[in-house]
Order: sequence, then structure tokens, then C-alpha cells
Amino acid sequence: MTMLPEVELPSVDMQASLGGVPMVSPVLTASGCASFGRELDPFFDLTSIGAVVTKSVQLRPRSGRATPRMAETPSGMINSIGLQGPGIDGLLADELPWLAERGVRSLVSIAGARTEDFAELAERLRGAPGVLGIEVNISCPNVESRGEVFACNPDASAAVVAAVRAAADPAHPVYAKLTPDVTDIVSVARACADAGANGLSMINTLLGLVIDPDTMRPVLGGVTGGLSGPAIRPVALRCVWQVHAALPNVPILGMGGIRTGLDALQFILAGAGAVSVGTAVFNDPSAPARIHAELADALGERGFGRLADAVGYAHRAPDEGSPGRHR
Amino acid sequence: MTMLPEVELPSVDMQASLGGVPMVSPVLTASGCASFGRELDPFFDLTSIGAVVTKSVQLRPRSGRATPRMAETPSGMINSIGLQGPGIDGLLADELPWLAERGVRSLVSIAGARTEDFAELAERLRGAPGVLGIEVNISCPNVESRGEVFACNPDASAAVVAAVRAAADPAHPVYAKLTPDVTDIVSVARACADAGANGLSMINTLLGLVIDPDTMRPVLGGVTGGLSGPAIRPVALRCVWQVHAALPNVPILGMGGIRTGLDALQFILAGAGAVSVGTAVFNDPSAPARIHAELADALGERGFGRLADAVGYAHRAPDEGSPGRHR
Amino acid sequence: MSQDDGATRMVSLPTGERVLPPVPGSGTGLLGQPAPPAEHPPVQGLAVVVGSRPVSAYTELTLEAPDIAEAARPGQFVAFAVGGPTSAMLLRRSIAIAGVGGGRFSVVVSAKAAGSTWLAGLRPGDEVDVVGPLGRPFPLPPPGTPALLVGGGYGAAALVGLGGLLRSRGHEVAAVVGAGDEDRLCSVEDLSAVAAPFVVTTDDGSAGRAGRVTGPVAELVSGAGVVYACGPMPMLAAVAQLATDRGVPSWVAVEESMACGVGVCMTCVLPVVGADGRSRFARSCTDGPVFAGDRVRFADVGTLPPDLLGADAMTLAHTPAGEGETP
Amino acid sequence: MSQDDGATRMVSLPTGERVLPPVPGSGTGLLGQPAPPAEHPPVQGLAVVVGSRPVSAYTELTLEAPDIAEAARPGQFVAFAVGGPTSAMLLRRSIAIAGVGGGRFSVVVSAKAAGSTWLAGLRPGDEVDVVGPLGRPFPLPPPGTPALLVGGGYGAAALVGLGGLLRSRGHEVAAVVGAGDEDRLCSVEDLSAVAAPFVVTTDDGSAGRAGRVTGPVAELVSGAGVVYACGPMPMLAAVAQLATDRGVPSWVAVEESMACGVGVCMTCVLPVVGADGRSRFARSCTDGPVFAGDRVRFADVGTLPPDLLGADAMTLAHTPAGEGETP
Ligand SMILES: Cc1cc2nc3c(=O)[nH]c(=O)nc-3n(C[C@H](O)[C@H](O)[C@H](O)COP(=O)(O)OP(=O)(O)OC[C@H]3O[C@@H](n4cnc5c(N)ncnc54)[C@H](O)[C@@H]3O)c2cc1C
Ligand SMILES: Cc1cc2nc3c(=O)[nH]c(=O)nc-3n(C[C@H](O)[C@H](O)[C@H](O)COP(=O)(O)OP(=O)(O)OC[C@H]3O[C@@H](n4cnc5c(N)ncnc54)[C@H](O)[C@@H]3O)c2cc1C
Ligand SMILES: Cc1cc2nc3c(=O)[nH]c(=O)nc-3n(C[C@H](O)[C@H](O)[C@H](O)COP(=O)(O)O)c2cc1C
Ligand SMILES: Cc1cc2nc3c(=O)[nH]c(=O)nc-3n(C[C@H](O)[C@H](O)[C@H](O)COP(=O)(O)O)c2cc1C
Ligand code: FES
Ligand code: FES
Repeated sequence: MTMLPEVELPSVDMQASLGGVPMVSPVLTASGCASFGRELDPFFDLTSIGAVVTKSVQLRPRSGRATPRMAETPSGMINSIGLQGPGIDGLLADELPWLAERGVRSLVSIAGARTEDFAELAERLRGAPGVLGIEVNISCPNVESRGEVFACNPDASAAVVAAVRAAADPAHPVYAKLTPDVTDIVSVARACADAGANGLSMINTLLGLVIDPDTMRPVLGGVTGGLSGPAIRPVALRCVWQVHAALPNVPILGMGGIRTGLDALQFILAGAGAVSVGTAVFNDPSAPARIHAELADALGERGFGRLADAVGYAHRAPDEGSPGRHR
Repeated sequence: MTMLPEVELPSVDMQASLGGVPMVSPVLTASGCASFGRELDPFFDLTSIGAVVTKSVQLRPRSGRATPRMAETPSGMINSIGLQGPGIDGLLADELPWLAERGVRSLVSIAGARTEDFAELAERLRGAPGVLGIEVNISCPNVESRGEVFACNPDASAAVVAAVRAAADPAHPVYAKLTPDVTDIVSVARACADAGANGLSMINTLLGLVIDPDTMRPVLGGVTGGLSGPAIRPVALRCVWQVHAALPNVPILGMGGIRTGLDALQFILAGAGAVSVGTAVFNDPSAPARIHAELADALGERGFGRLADAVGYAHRAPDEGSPGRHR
Repeated sequence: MSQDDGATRMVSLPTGERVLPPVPGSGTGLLGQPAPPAEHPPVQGLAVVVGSRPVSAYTELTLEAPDIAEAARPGQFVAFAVGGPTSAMLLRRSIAIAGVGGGRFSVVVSAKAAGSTWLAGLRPGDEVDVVGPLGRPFPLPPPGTPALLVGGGYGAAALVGLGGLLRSRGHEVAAVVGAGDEDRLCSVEDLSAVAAPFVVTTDDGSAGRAGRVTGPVAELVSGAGVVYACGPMPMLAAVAQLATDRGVPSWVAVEESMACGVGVCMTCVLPVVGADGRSRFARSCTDGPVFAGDRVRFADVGTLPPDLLGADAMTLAHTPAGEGETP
Repeated sequence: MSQDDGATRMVSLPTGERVLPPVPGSGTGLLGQPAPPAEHPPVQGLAVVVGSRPVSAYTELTLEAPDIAEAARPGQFVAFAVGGPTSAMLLRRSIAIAGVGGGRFSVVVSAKAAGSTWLAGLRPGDEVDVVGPLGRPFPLPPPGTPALLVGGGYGAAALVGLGGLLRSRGHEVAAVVGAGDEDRLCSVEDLSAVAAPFVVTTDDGSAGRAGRVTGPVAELVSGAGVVYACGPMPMLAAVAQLATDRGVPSWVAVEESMACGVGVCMTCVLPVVGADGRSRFARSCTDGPVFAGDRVRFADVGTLPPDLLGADAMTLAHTPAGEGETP
């Protein structure tokens, strides 16, 4: 898959940043696609990637939904897990220490049903070992707004972000994770940035449905589910492109269907400073490390000395050339 | 691909309806994926399908956009054609007569930049030979609203639908074609139905982007483009499901990634009374006829005597059984 | 029958395998402890197909993969990437390991839908990407314990290695192998070579005794000190019940739909009573596939039992899932 | 050199082929008429690979497909479905027909990205879904006209059938075949057997004359009554220019990115001067791939020339495309 150069390439500086916090790699896992990291330990060195993004954690332990929880779809899948997880207590007691002991950095994804839930979670994470920052999964139904998803509403999104920013450890950058299922993603992005988000994660899954031709009912216990995987990559890239064009100074953690280094490169060129690898991990549990290597090669091949120089590069004016051998 | 039954199945009544107008088959082509039908004539009998849905036609001939106009994506493609076409005069002079002479029915897709454009097009189609109805492609930028896409706004959508309904031949059912790129597709659907739409076509493409790793710029001349194909099928099914659940009496022409009879079955079960086959035609130019046959077999296998009985069947209450052998 | 006082005791064997006595759970009144994890972590790599032969309705593949073959223990499985480099199928297919030896392992594949059909079509010389060994192996009984093996359909294949191992350790082994019809019987020769009594059943009487495995199991279970079962869920439920009713510990290898196979996605869960007596959604890939038969809440599979840990936090999730809630 | 009075005249041959004299366009001042459509409509079916061999940097496949082989005329192409039944690649790959005979046809495939690589990897005995023959064949010159064939890279393969046909009709045939380097030369043997003079060029001088084909073409064109060219766009542009400058009619087979290959999608267009003297975006699949060399506006390929028919209607389309506008 990787475009291996025939000649030895000058090594590319792959240092990336998460809202100002430096990372050794721009490649992270995606929330819900790596659990809390442990299970991927046999497949690659977890300290070699930017961070493990944890499964979204809530205040209380959650069982998640009844099965079936997933269906495969063309070049993707839909899932409806229901945020099964140990809750913040379990995270702090069992998961974060395991990661911290091994020097693995984490970006903790938090989810809630009320603005205060998010704030409380951020507060609880103050000073937690190894935590690089907080990803706010606002693609959750807002119990105070008849279940409308926070991320579908710029005001509700801004309220959560502001509360989290106020409650969180000042050293923790706060990334708001956006849903693509909106008419105008730029307005939600802007609301989050104005409310103090240090960065934006995009995209969460698209709402989808699959019907089982045998039972002739929806496959998923939850009826609808989230569509992920390479199928959605063009939508994710479009969102990153639009938001970077409108808000060029807001850091973006790009995701949605990244499977190879060249996929990751597209997100970087569109404006993402770092990327998360989600569903591809199910296909290839060592994908994050492989993608880091492939991306480094791809950047080197294109004459980039530093990852940072490639961020947003596809937005350059029509007459601007390319770096290195493309110049 | 098709689930061929081992025993001879009782034949299924495949008669379908387009807003009350009967069709011999529930399978149609999709706008922009069959041109005006002629080119598919070598591959299957055009009179055997419900209708040819024409490429969206505008008042004047249009050149369309500069190339590149497409990029392949995982299980899909993005396109940015720019509505190249002969305009309504060319349609009436060359295309519709060709179809009518052969007894091929057409659903004419119309597009415009102003509400009046749509009304004028509908007016021009009064009494046109072989025309079964009108599909209103409201996924166009509205010149009077700084290019905002009509279908992203319930009021703008309703205005177009009302104007078309008023101007169109009363014998022509009017279908409004919705975009999935909205926060709440049900509200747009309801606005269209309230404005007099006889049915809803869904979905149009999702807005996407692909970056060329060589030029390191967007592949498409138009930067963004429409994502279609099996990749988007779960999103399309979700839209059909949601709208049928909210507006069970509004006929739906379902589309988005249909490639086999079982795919079409999912749309029927979710609430579509008929389906359009788009991108799959590029893979298999005889797909509409094949899908008709596969769908008929699939319905027969599941004990349905009539297509009509399967429409929306996946919404039945949890304790309701299945027809025929699934009972 | 060999039962002891209920204390958990691990017997270390010269091969490094850990032997867990299948004894009543301490304090929970259950017979089985949770199966301990495998000793060797999984690896990922390309395996070369060295043999393929039809086995009644199935295909037996033999693959060269020394890492996996050496680490594998009976009850574990592997996960294959399917469809080749341009596949639209992103998710791996889990298949039980049927036998190991000489740096090779074998699997028995039932061609169901596209992925397993692709697998079954592999030819000698083909390479396939595989991750394994995965999951927890069958715990071995204390020396001298007579064992009853019960296999349904291709599930019998997963018991072949176990049967051989038990015999080589001097255990008495009985086996019951059943299927819908003769064609779907599996591993009859291999298991009959190690087991006595050895009983075959088919639902339709086309081979062996007519009826389900439960008939012979009911007769044989009281002579057994431990029961091992692999096959369809209803069979596992019935066999576990028979064993538990007679006070005999049982181990069942369950088959739940899996997206990742390595423990990171939470799609493969089922309700299981934990060591602390509380029920949780346990992952069948990493907490299983082998569970103590009396710990699996078979009747509740596919539901969300209200007493599950964290079920109380799911109130909002009972409405159809919003896109971000779904994860 | 044979030129006549400029009237369009069709010569019907015993084989049923239509021969169009390559004469100056009536009234437009152009040398070539639009190429007439093929006589036989395309068919779709499975072809069996009966041969595969490496040909320098390419792979030559021979396929059994009597329908296509018998209907095909030089200049036409076929479109292969790629990746097998579980492929993520939806679009067909267009490949020129290199030779026909005995119910078989052959193609020369350059493995570029995933689809063409899959094609090049087909083995004898494999089946592949193919549609063809597609596109308009090279019109044949009036008896006695000396012809010059110019092939670049694998484009030379598309001229092999034509060379043979012209020779069998008694035409003098000269040929120039060029490529970047020796490895990318194609069909040298086949063409050298029918053409004299026969010149080979490589950009790097690794075989034949160093430099581009344009050198020898400039020398040979004045001895020709018609020029046929197939190869990369810049080569076609240069060759057509040389011919037109000398008043020699030329036919070029262009290669534009195609989604459907059958004329329904409008992705494959390029600006061409029509019979009426007006420029339009013509489909290279059904209006081409063979165009009169002086009708193709090579310099404007990839742009939207303002004088194109319907370009004036595109004003709104100059903003980035909205999802529904894009089609
Ligand atoms: C631990 C374990 C051991 C297994 N051992 C065998 C075996 O020895 N031989 C055999 O033929 N089959 C075995 N299976 C079942 C096999 O994994 C499925 O039949 C197969 O994945 C179906 O793939 P498909 O492409 O035909 O079906 P599809 O329905 O198209 O599969 C779509 C997706 O659902 C998943 N899926 C569907 N059914 C199952 C299932 N029953 N279990 C797990 N995932 C599923 C697939 O992995 C894939 O991700 C085992 C399953 C598990 C969990
Ligand atoms: C009339 C015609 C004749 C051709 N003859 C030959 C031939 O004889 N031998 C040969 O090796 N190649 C030929 N090509 C080019 C060949 O079609 C492409 O190289 C091939 O489709 C690329 O596929 P891919 O999977 O490698 O690339 P990808 O870039 O992955 O293809 C993605 C999509 O773009 C389309 N595409 C990309 N490049 C082209 C292209 N140049 N032309 C048409 N579609 C393209 C593909 O069909 C596919 O739909 C011909 C093209 C045309 C239009
Ligand atoms: C099984 C599964 C579980 C997920 N769980 C979460 C989650 O808990 N929180 C969250 O913010 N996103 C979750 N996601 C979304 C992913 O983090 C990611 O945004 C999305 O899948 C798109 O990326 P991908 O295509 O690389 O998977 C989940 C996705 C999958 C497939
Ligand atoms: C090349 C192409 C051109 C299209 N042109 C139009 C169009 O002119 N008008 C329209 O309403 N939809 C157009 N569409 C959208 C399709 O009609 C259809 O809604 C969409 O592609 C989803 O269906 P599919 O996945 O089966 O292709 C076009 C789609 C493609 C791929
Ligand atoms: S299959 Fe992913 S956690 Fe078990
Ligand atoms: S490739 Fe579709 S019209 Fe030419």
C-alpha cells in the first residue's frame, strides 16, 4: 500500500501538536475503536503514536445496548454500542494508571447527557496521569432538550464546550468532537471555537440504518447506528476542508475512514494537524503504527521536511507550487 | 447475487405507483445516472422498468463544469458534473420524443436557480408525451439566497414545490428530491409534503471531497462533489426510515447505493414505494432490469404476493410476524 | 466425577498451559470460574494456505503460520481479513482453530455470506492476513476427570484439538456430535478417533440417531466430570443447562457477531455472571469465547437485562439512537 | 496524399464497415468530420481469460468473448469490472482493444493503481465481467490513402488492429511508436510487421531514436493522407497539430477518466468542435474516443472555455459546488 521510495528519504519531522501540547506522532486512535488501549498492546508500541483516544466515558458505568450492535456495510460498518464502559471511576482506577505506567499518552473522550455531566467529568480528570487532553463527545443526546444531539445545535455545543473549558485542567486542551449530520458544520465549529475549544475533532459517525433481509427489521437493537469506515472518508474530508477554510487557526483532529498513510495525508493536506484511526483498527490492529510510517514516507516523498508544513497545504492558491520534488 | 429459490415461486405482483400513477415496475433509473435513457437501450428493455429518470434539466443548455468531474472512492464515487445538459428545449425536441416513440416512460428531473425557473420548467412539461411525472431536484444553489441549497431550507424547498405543483400538469405527480446533508430531514420532507409534493425522492448525494495525493489539491474541478454508491446506502436507508416513520402516507422514491435486489428490498421495507438505481448502472449497465428480477424473487421468497404489501414492512410492531413462509 | 472443595486452584503443566479445575464458584454458587486468559498474546501476519479440501458441507483449510500454530490452545480462534486488497469488506471473520501441528493450523469454514465464501474459496498458495490465536482457551480439568465433548455443526471442529489433548493427558473422553442433517456434520472422524462413547445425531435422522444432541448428552452427562460444548447458541444453552442441573461444570465456546475480534469494539458482548456474582456484558472475543456454561445468561442474549451492571445508566438509550449516542 | 472536395461521403464496405473519408469539414474549415458511431451496440457478459503474458512494462491479456471480438473495430475499447464480487471499486476500467481473432480479443494493461493492477493480475481460466465494444472506431480512409500511425506508450496497442486492417485493404502504412523509455514501448513487433517506414523513439534514448515521436512524425506526415494517433494527451495534441498544419486529416483516440464508459454519466468530457462549428463538452466514451484531431480543443482540456455551448449558464457553478448542484 505504502508508496515506498526507491531512494533513502530524508527523515521527516513528525512532531505534531494537540492544541499546543506536543505529540511524537500525528496519528492517534479514535474513540471507541481502541477501548482504553490495552488490547492493542500486542500489536504495536502504544508509546509510538500521538495518543490513545479512549472510549467515551461517562459519570456512571454503562452496560451499553442490547446486541446486535453492528452490521458490516460496503467499505464500512454501522454500530450502536451505547457507550458501554466503566464510568469515570473505573477509568481513573484501572485504565489511566495502566497507560501512564507504560508512558502511553491518552486523550480522554467524555460524554454526558447534561452540560454539567461534561463539566464534572472534566473536573475529575484534572491532574490525571498521562492525560494529554480531553475530547468532548458532544454527539450525545441532550436530556434537557428532548434528546436532541448536542452537536446538532451550535448553542448547546458551545455551552458544553464552555463548561468543560472552565472545569478542565488548564493544561488539558479541549477538543470538541463534531457530527457531520448537520446542515452547516462550520456554524457548529465556530460556536465551539468561540466557546473556548482548543481544537475540533471531526468527524463522528454518520447516522445510518441497515435492514436485515431475513428478519425484515432493522439489524441493530438501537434501530439506527453510526456509519464509519472508508465509505465516509469523502464526507469527513469535506468537513475538515470546510472548517479549515473558515477557521484556519483552529487545530483539527481529523478522522473518518483513514486506513492508509495516503488517506491520512489527505486529511493533513485538507487542514488536520493530527488524525485518528478508528474502524481501520478492526481490519488491522496495528494500523495506527503502520499509518504513521506510511504518512512519514508519503510526506518525505513529496518533499516535506516537517509534518507541520503540510497541514492545510491543499488550500494554497492555484498558482502556488509544491515543496521539494514537486516544486 | 440473486437468491434464487429452489422451487418455483408464485409470481409477485410488481405493480408500483408514482404518486398514484401506476408503473409496471418499482425500479427506476436515477437522475444523472442514465442520461436520457438512450444509451442503456442496448443493455435492457427500457419499457420493462418503472421509468427512466432523466438527467436534471434546466431552462437553458448547460456546459457543465471543467474536468476532472469524478473520483472513485471506497464503494462509491464523488462527482461534480455541473448539470451538463441540453436544456428544456433539447429535452422536448430530442429526448422525450425518442423515449415516447418506444413506449418508455420518463420521470423528468428539473433543476433551477430560482423558484420561477422550476415553475417554468414544470409548465413547459405539460402534456409532454410519455412523461409520468416530475422530480424536482431542489439540491441546487438558490441564487436568491446567496447560493444556499434549496433543499437545506424547509421554506425554500416548500416554495419551489408549491410553485411546481401549481404550474405542472395536474396529471403529473411532483416528487421533491431531498438532500441528506441536513440536520433534520423530516422537517424538510414535511415542508415539501405540506406544500403539495405528491412524493419524495431520497436521497441525493452527500457532499464530499477527495484530495489528489499527487497534485495535493482537491481532485474535482468543483472542489467538493456528490458522494454516491453503496457507501452511502445506510444513510439513505436511515433517511427513508425516518421520513416514512414521520409521514407514513407520503410516497417515497428511495435511492442511494442500490446495487442488488436485496438492497432494493431494504428500501421497500423501510418505506419506499419504488426505487431508483444510480451509480450501480456505471458498474452494471443492465442493473435496473436485473434488480427488478432479483427484487421480485426476494419478495416471492419471503412470501409476499404483492410488492405493495412489503412497503414499510420493517416498521411493523415487534410482535407482528412475517408474511408467507416467515409467518 | 471429580469435584473438589471449591477453591480456585491453578495447575501448571510442563507445556506452560494453565489448568483450572472446573469447580463451583467461590461464594456465587456457580460451578465455573471465568476462563483465564491465554498465555500467548496474538500476532498478526500473512499465512499461506497449504491445503484446502471439502469436508461434507464445509471447507477445511490448512494454513502455514508457525507463530499462531505454536501459541494456539484448544478453544481459541483466528480472525481473517477477507476479500483481498481491494475488498469492500472491512471486518475480519472469526474462525475457530480446529487443529495444529508442524507450524500449521487448520480451520473448518462454512460458506455463509460473502466473507466466509471468499475464505472457503482460498486455494493452496494463496496468502491471507490473519490475527491469532485469539480468545481464551478451554481450561483443562484436573488429572483423571472424565470429559464429555458436545459439538454442533461446524462447532465440532473446535473440539478436535481439545479431544486429542485430553486423551493424551489420560482423560476419558466421550463425545456427541450433531447437526441438522448428515451434510452439516463435522469432524466425525477426528472425534470418533479419540472419544468413546461417541454418538452422532442429526435433526432429520439422515445419519446417526435422529434428534438433537441433548438426548445423548442427558444420558452421558452424569458420567462426566466436565462438559465442553461448541455450536449454535440454543444448543449451548441446552447442554449447559443439562450439565448444571446434574452439578457438572461445563465450558461453552460461544459465537457472537464480532467486528474486531481483539477486544476493542464492544460489539460481541453477551450477559455473563462475573466472578463477583454481578452480571455484565462480557466480550466474547477477549473475555470468551469460552465461558463457564452456568455463567452465560443464555435466555437474556440479545436483550438488556435490567440487573446488568450499568443498565440503569441506559435510560436515554432506549429511544432510537442519535448518531453520536450510538457509539 | 488523397484529399477530395470536402463533401462527406460514406463508403460501405463488404464487411459492413462504414468508411468516412477524412476530409475538411463542410463549412467549418476543419479537416475531420465527427467520427460516426459504431455499427454494433455493445454487449455485457463474462469473458474468460485465455492468455496472459508480460509485454515489457505491461501485461497482455487475451480473452474469449465472441460477441465482443466479432463486433469490435479498431479504435474501440472495452470496460472491465474490477476486483471481483466483493470489490470496493465500483467503476469499470476502460481498456483499448488491441487485437481480435477467433472469438477472442486482446488488451494491453498498464498496472497503474488498484483496478488496473487487479486486471493485470488475472490468470488464464479467470472470468471477468466486460462491456464492449464501446466507443466509435477509427474511420477508415478512402482506398489508396497512405496512413501514418502514431502510438505513445501502451496507446500503440490500440493501433495494431488498425494497422493490420489498413494493410489488408492495401494502404501504405507508416508508423512511429514512442515511450518514455524502452520498457514502456508497446506493440513494437506487431506494428513493425505492418508498417514501413517504422520508427521507434524513446525520451531517454534507451531504444530507437532519442526524443519524442514528434520528430519522426514531422518528417513523415507530409507523405501521409491521414494520421491516426493514440497515446497521452500532450502527444495527441502535438501530432494533431503537425497533421493539421500540413493539411493532413488526423484521428486521435483520447483517454479521459471515465466513470461509466457507456455515455450516461458525463464525467469523460472534453471540449470538441461539433459538426455545426460550435464547441461542446463531448463524451469521450460515446462521442469518442476517436475524434478528428483538429476538432479537439487540446489546450482547453480541463478548463471551461467561455465560448462552449452552455458555458454562459454556469455562472453559479463557479463557486464551490453544493451537494445537489454538483451532479
Ligand atoms: C469465536 C468464533 C468462532 C467461529 N468459528 C467458526 C468456524 O470454525 N467455522 C465457521 O464457518 N464459522 C465460524 N464462526 C462464524 C463465522 O465467524 C461467521 O459465520 C462469519 O464471520 C460470517 O461471515 P460472512 O461474511 O459469511 O457473513 P456476514 O454476515 O456478511 O458477516 C458480516 C460481519 O458480521 C460478522 N459475523 C457475522 N456472523 C458472525 C458470527 N456468527 N460470528 C462472528 N462474526 C460474525 C463477520 O465477522 C463480519 O464482520 C465463528 C465465529 C466466532 C465468533
Ligand atoms: C478509451 C480508453 C482506452 C484505454 N486504454 C487503455 C489500455 O489499452 N491500456 C491501459 O493500461 N490503460 C488504458 N486506459 C486507461 C485505463 O482506463 C486507466 O489507466 C485505468 O482505468 C486506471 O485504473 P486504476 O484502477 O489503475 O486507477 P484509478 O485511478 O484507481 O481509477 C479510478 C477511476 O478512474 C478511472 N480512470 C482513472 N484513470 C483513467 C484513465 N486514464 N482513463 C479512463 N478512466 C480512468 C478508472 O476507470 C476508475 O473509474 C484507457 C482509457 C480510456 C479512456
Ligand atoms: C464501534 C465504534 C465505537 C465508537 N465509539 C465512539 C465513542 O465512544 N465516542 C466517540 O466520540 N466516537 C465513537 N466512535 C466514532 C469514532 O471515534 C470515529 O469518529 C468514527 O468511527 C469515524 O472514524 P473511522 O471511520 O476511522 O472509524 C465509534 C466508532 C465505532 C466504529
Ligand atoms: C454522475 C452523477 C450525476 C448525477 N446527476 C444528478 C442530477 O442531475 N440530478 C439529481 O437529482 N441527482 C443526480 N445525481 C444523484 C443521483 O440521482 C442519486 O440521487 C445519487 O447518486 C444516489 O443514488 P446512487 O447511490 O444509486 O447513485 C447524480 C449522481 C451521479 C453519480
Ligand atoms: S469483537 Fe470487538 S470487542 Fe469483541
Ligand atoms: S464515461 Fe460516462 S459518459 Fe463517458
